[in-house]
Amino acid sequence: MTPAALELDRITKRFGPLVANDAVSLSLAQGEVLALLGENGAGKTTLMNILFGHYRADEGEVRVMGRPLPPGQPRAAIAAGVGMVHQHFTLAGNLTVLDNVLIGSEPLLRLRSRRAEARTRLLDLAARFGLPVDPDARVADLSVGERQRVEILKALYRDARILILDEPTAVLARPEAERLFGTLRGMTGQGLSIVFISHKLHEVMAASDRVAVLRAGRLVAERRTTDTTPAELAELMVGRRVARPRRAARAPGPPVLTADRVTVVEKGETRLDAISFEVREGEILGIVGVSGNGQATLGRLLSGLARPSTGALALGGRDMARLSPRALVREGVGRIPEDRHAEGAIGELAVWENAILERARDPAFARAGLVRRAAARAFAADLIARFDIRGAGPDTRTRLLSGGNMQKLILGRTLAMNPRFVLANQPTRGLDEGAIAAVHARLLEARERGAAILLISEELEEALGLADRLQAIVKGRLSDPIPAEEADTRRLGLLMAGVWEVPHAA
Amino acid sequence: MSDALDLLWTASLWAAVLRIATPLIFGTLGALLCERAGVLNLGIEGIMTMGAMVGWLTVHLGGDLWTGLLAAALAGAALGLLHAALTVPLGLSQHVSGLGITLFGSALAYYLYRLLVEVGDLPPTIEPFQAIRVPVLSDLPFLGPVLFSQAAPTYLALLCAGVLAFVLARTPLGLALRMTGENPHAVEAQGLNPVRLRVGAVVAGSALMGLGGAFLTTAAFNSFFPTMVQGRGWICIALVVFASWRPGRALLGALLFALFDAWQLRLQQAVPGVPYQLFLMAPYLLSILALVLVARRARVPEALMVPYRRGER
Amino acid sequence: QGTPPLRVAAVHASPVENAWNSRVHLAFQQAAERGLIAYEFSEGVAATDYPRAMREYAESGARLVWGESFAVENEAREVAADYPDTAFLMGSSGGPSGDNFGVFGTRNHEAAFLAGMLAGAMSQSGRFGSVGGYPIPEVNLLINAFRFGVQETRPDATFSNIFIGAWFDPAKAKEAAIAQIDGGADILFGERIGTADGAAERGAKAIGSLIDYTPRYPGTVFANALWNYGPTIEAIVADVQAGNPTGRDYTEYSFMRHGGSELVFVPEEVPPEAVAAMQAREAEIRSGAFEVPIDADEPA
Amino acid sequence: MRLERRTHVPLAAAALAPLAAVGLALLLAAGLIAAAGVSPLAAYAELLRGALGSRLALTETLARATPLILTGLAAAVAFRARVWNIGAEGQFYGGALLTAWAGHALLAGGPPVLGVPALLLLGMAAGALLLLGPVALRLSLGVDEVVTTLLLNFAVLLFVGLMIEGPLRDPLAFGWPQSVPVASDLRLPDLVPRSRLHVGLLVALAAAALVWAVNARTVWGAETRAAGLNPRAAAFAGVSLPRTLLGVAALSGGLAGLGGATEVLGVTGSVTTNLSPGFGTAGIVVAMLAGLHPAGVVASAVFLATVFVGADAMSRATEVPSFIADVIMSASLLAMVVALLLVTHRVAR
Ligand SMILES: Nc1ncnc2c1ncn2[C@@H]1O[C@H](COP(=O)(O)OP(=O)(O)OP(=O)(O)O)[C@@H](O)[C@H]1O
Ligand SMILES: Nc1ncnc2c1ncn2[C@@H]1O[C@H](COP(=O)(O)OP(=O)(O)OP(=O)(O)O)[C@@H](O)[C@H]1O
Ligand SMILES: [Mg+2]
Ligand SMILES: [Mg+2]
Repeated sequence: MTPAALELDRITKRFGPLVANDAVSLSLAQGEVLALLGENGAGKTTLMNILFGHYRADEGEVRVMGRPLPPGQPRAAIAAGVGMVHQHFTLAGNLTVLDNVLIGSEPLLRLRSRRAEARTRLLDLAARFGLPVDPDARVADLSVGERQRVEILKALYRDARILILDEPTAVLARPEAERLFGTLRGMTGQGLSIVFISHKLHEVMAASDRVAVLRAGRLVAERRTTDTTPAELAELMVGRRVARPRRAARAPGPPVLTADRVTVVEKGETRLDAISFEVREGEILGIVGVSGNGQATLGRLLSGLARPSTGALALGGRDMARLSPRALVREGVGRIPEDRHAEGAIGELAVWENAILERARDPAFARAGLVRRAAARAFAADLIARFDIRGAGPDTRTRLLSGGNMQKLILGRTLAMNPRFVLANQPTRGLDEGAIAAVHARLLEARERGAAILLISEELEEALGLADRLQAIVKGRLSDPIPAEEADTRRLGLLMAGVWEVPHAA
Repeated sequence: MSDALDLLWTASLWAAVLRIATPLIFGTLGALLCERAGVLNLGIEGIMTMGAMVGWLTVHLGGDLWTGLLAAALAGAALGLLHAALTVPLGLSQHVSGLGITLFGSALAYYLYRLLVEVGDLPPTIEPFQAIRVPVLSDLPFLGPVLFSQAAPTYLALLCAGVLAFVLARTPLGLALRMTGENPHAVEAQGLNPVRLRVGAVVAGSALMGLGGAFLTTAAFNSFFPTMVQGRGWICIALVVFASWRPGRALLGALLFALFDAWQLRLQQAVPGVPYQLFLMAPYLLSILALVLVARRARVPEALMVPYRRGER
Repeated sequence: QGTPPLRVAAVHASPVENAWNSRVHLAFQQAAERGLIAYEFSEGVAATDYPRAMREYAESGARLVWGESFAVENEAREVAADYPDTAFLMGSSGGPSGDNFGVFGTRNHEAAFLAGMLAGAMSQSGRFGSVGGYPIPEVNLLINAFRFGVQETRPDATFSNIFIGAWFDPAKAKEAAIAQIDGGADILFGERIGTADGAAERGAKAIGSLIDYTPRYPGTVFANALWNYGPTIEAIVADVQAGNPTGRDYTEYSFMRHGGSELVFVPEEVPPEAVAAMQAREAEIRSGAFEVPIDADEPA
Repeated sequence: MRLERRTHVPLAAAALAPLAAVGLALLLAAGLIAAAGVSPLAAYAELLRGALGSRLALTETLARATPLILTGLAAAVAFRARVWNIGAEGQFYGGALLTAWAGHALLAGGPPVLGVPALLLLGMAAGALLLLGPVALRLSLGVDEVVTTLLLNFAVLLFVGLMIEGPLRDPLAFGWPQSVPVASDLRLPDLVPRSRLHVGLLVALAAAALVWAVNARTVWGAETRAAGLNPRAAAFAGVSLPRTLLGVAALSGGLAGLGGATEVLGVTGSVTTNLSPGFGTAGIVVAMLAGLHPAGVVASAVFLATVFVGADAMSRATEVPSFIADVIMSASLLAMVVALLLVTHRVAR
């Protein structure tokens, strides 16, 4: 028998009192695809960071092709054929694709970079694995999907035999994700072994050979993919049965928010092109699409950070186009931003400070320009209790919250004010099943209460599960709405590809 | 006023521009190298002072001029190592460390100078670098005096600009340094050590700053005086931004600043009666103006001033 | 022999390399060597620290505190008033105050004037330059005296002046000198060190101020308007020892007739007729028949 | 090797670390002092005496700390919002100049109860304006304020020279360029009679208390912190970046200007171009040493003033070149930042 491509032997890693990995042993056969599952904070990234040499394990050993890997040295891991695509991309936005791929691949003291050769080789690899890129593009100008390709190419360029992908699809839309897995499949055909981390069970089911489940740092189960079901995996992960809540039928009320032929031009580019939609009371309107088609601008528009160049935007019949974020919040608009770290919360601030950030000047939390700290703390404590925000008190630094709990905090502060309109932009990105279920439940509650909700999602499952009606966004334009009952993944996939004038797949 | 403009066409002016620019070129390249790797080095003023003192002292004590420059570079590198040690592995505030190094470097330089050198009526002198006279070329009209009659360190400065531009743009090391200033995590993920790269860049950059200081005492003048660096280091910090962190433009910026300076010295004669402060102010105000004009195109290294701590979130 | 040396403490605002301070520093050191005084000093004292330094010396028992109160006149006078038993001698542009606050001015302008006379006779171009630090009275009156001297022998002279805005930037002073030479000047009055370097590089001539620069720049500096601080020191030490009030103006000890200033020049480099005329003037100055005008306005 | 944040800070370490830092700096300087042929022990006895050993020493130390507190606060306020104000020196001079002018020409003869506060406010206004420009340039055009404020220091100082040699020159002064004097009844009274310690110290302490209150208690203070820590998230939450940052600029520049105003009103009575021995730059050091906390600013300003005044006196009392004062101060500073880091972090494998 050939040695396993990769063996993790009783890896233990502690951060202070926290045991992030507890004697985890795993192996990966050559050409195998292993999915690593677990709740947020289960220790998946930590384990992979140890494997790649970012961290040093407190105990245990990593072996690649039977040879022990010196700990704490990414260079050694790379030399042994390990490549890693990080959860948070490690790219330099100001540099070109070629620069990002080339770094570290040549002897540092070589007198001149062999850029021409490198470019040829990169284009070769790109063609061979179906990962097209422009070597001279600045990374900051690339879409998320393209950046991911660059990350994978970086690993392949270094001759990776074992590829680790930490939540590679967290930021990809379904078709992109499917293409990625197609590519990965092709790679295993060429002898690569792959470990990927995902919270999306359908992906795990579709793409992996085997599944390993981490819970609170421990390896709790290993299954052949063919021998398990999504439901079992969800239960293994969380330790209890979880299911996403279902949308109950509800008759919508009058329109709350309407956009009529709104165009947004930013930096000379038309980001939104005469889009029209309306969101009604007690209704969720889903906007689906591949990332980079104008979702971000739509999010900014409805958050008060972008202005329409032409067209009308009305909230409860009144013009809302010129309202500032604060004014919107006062008018009962709740906003859940796309990126919780970049926009949703400020990591260095306490939970209570983030809880009132949007409403800092609201009389409930401020008097005569002074912060009403007691009131704010009480509010935060209330959110923590009501929205089941774990591992935090009002004075905890927000940075210390896990992604799911941070999202619950944002959701909580948004929904606590009983908004009449809610913008939910990728509300479950990167969250585990349990957290997703909780977020969905909250959104549906708000809908039940009569809030009008605009859901922007790249997650078809989510959009189909939550939305009453759906529109696709493609190149800044919106398709006509279709009722959820008439939608399925295939139809949505076509819509997202820009094929709008198809007859109903009845 | 046409007098004022006529001055711009004199070889005298342009020759002065290169001389005045030389310490600025060294300093700016040094600061640029540090910043490209992500470290702001406000220690420059003290490092240049130390370089000026050590360079001069080495020659005074019997070393030759090039040994003096080497010693100045080493002194700069030593202070750079201190700055790097504080700001890179320890991740301390680059502002505090830098300003602390400026204080420390200057004070130590003055102190050591007092201990080691007997000052009589006038501070002792050394035989400084002389302008090089290239047979035919130095006699060319205009170009001769401007380009072919400078002291050797001026050519070294120009060479450094070219080398640094080349290294940054064309070599694997340059790429690694730039990447370290953009995203040190990306560097680490590719198996390189961003801490070492940053330390190396700061040490090398500080060595260049030391050379800039030494130019003042071994070429522009032949004695050392306390406070003689006169804020040139701060100008270099400004020039780096003006140059959008590019060596080519740093060279240009230093020359431009020197042009303002050389020009105002001549304007003070050509246009008497205007308060001299207005002339002295011109280089600073014009630099701000120039900055406003280039600001939109400037691209700050993303990880500049962001400490890199391994395995921290 | 009988009297113990007088304890003198000097507070130099600049490092003692500054030409002006160095003259004082040197004179004190020489007085100390002769056993007249015991000398201690602080240098590079910032304006805000200056009064404290004066107080510390006064409290530590110095009999004479020397300094330069230019930028801290009011405060320096307050300090002196608080220590009536200590004598204070301050370089100042103002007058004395009280019994113990004496002042002195820098008056090597007579020598600068005489140097100007020589320069006027020597220049080919008729254009004269000067390099100064800042336009303060002590600097202005020197440059102006130089110009008056030039005009004696060269009525059609034209002048230029550059202030470099620093006391210590010899590289810049040198550039300022070069700029003026390239602009047509062939003799420069160097208030700042660095001027003669520029002249030397361009083959022009320069005049030194305060210090004898000729040994350092042979062939370039042909004359120096020297300032000798010894006479001033002797005068005040005598007053202190004798118990006389020291709140008076010691400026006169900087004048030529007291040996406080003199012109030294290189005879071989100067036309003999010019020397004769200059020496005639010098005699008049020493005798009091001629007074070199004191003009402290900023030279154009 | 890496640094880990301590979960709890041992009290002993927190107390001992600063002492250890100063000890280290003194050890280094001891070598230099010995090289000058002076006994370090005797020298350090003089240092202590010079900084704290007499009425003169104490009042001088506090007087020197006064402007440092204000420029330190200026830096702390700005840096907290990530406004890199390196121009406190220029703002200090701006405040000083306007105060001197107004105290001579505008408000002289009026009632001091109104005049003095008005002068302090004018000083603040001048400092504020000098920082508002660079911050406005950053907001509108993206011009880096490190550089503009840095360059403005030089320009402002030259401008001060221009004014005090020209229109604002005191015709009655002794010839050295010096601004017109502030009317004597508008000067800040002494806090301790026959010393240079003036009421400006109370102004500085009040400013520190106020900055603390603003930072910790007001909505605006919270918003500036948010804007500094994460401008995108702050903007999303509705914090207006222009408004907060311009406010920060006004406050920061104002505090530096106030430093200049109090120095003029309390100490010198007029402006010269050597009014400040780098108070602005030292303020940055003070602020960072204090971890940007207003109370810390007061402590670190007093600390730096103590070290400096003591070392300065020591150099006079012994025959050590006076540059030793700056050597000791800067070495203490560098050692201190390391010590403070080791209080909050520990070195892990
Ligand atoms: N550098 C660190 N210092 C301290 N604690 C850490 C560090 N890195 C991770 N942790 C903690 O270790 C635990 C595991 O984190 P890890 O990032 O491995 O989780 P994960 O399974 O990847 O979660 P997610 O699905 O959210 O990515 C978490 O509780 C996290 O807070
Ligand atoms: N082989 C080389 N030898 C010397 N200098 C070189 C070489 N190759 C490139 N350079 C210089 O390096 C510089 C590239 O680096 P830098 O970032 O300073 O400028 P740049 O990218 O050309 O700027 P711009 O975008 O304004 O053109 C070029 O200006 C060029 O002058
Ligand atoms: Mg993870
Ligand atoms: Mg380029």
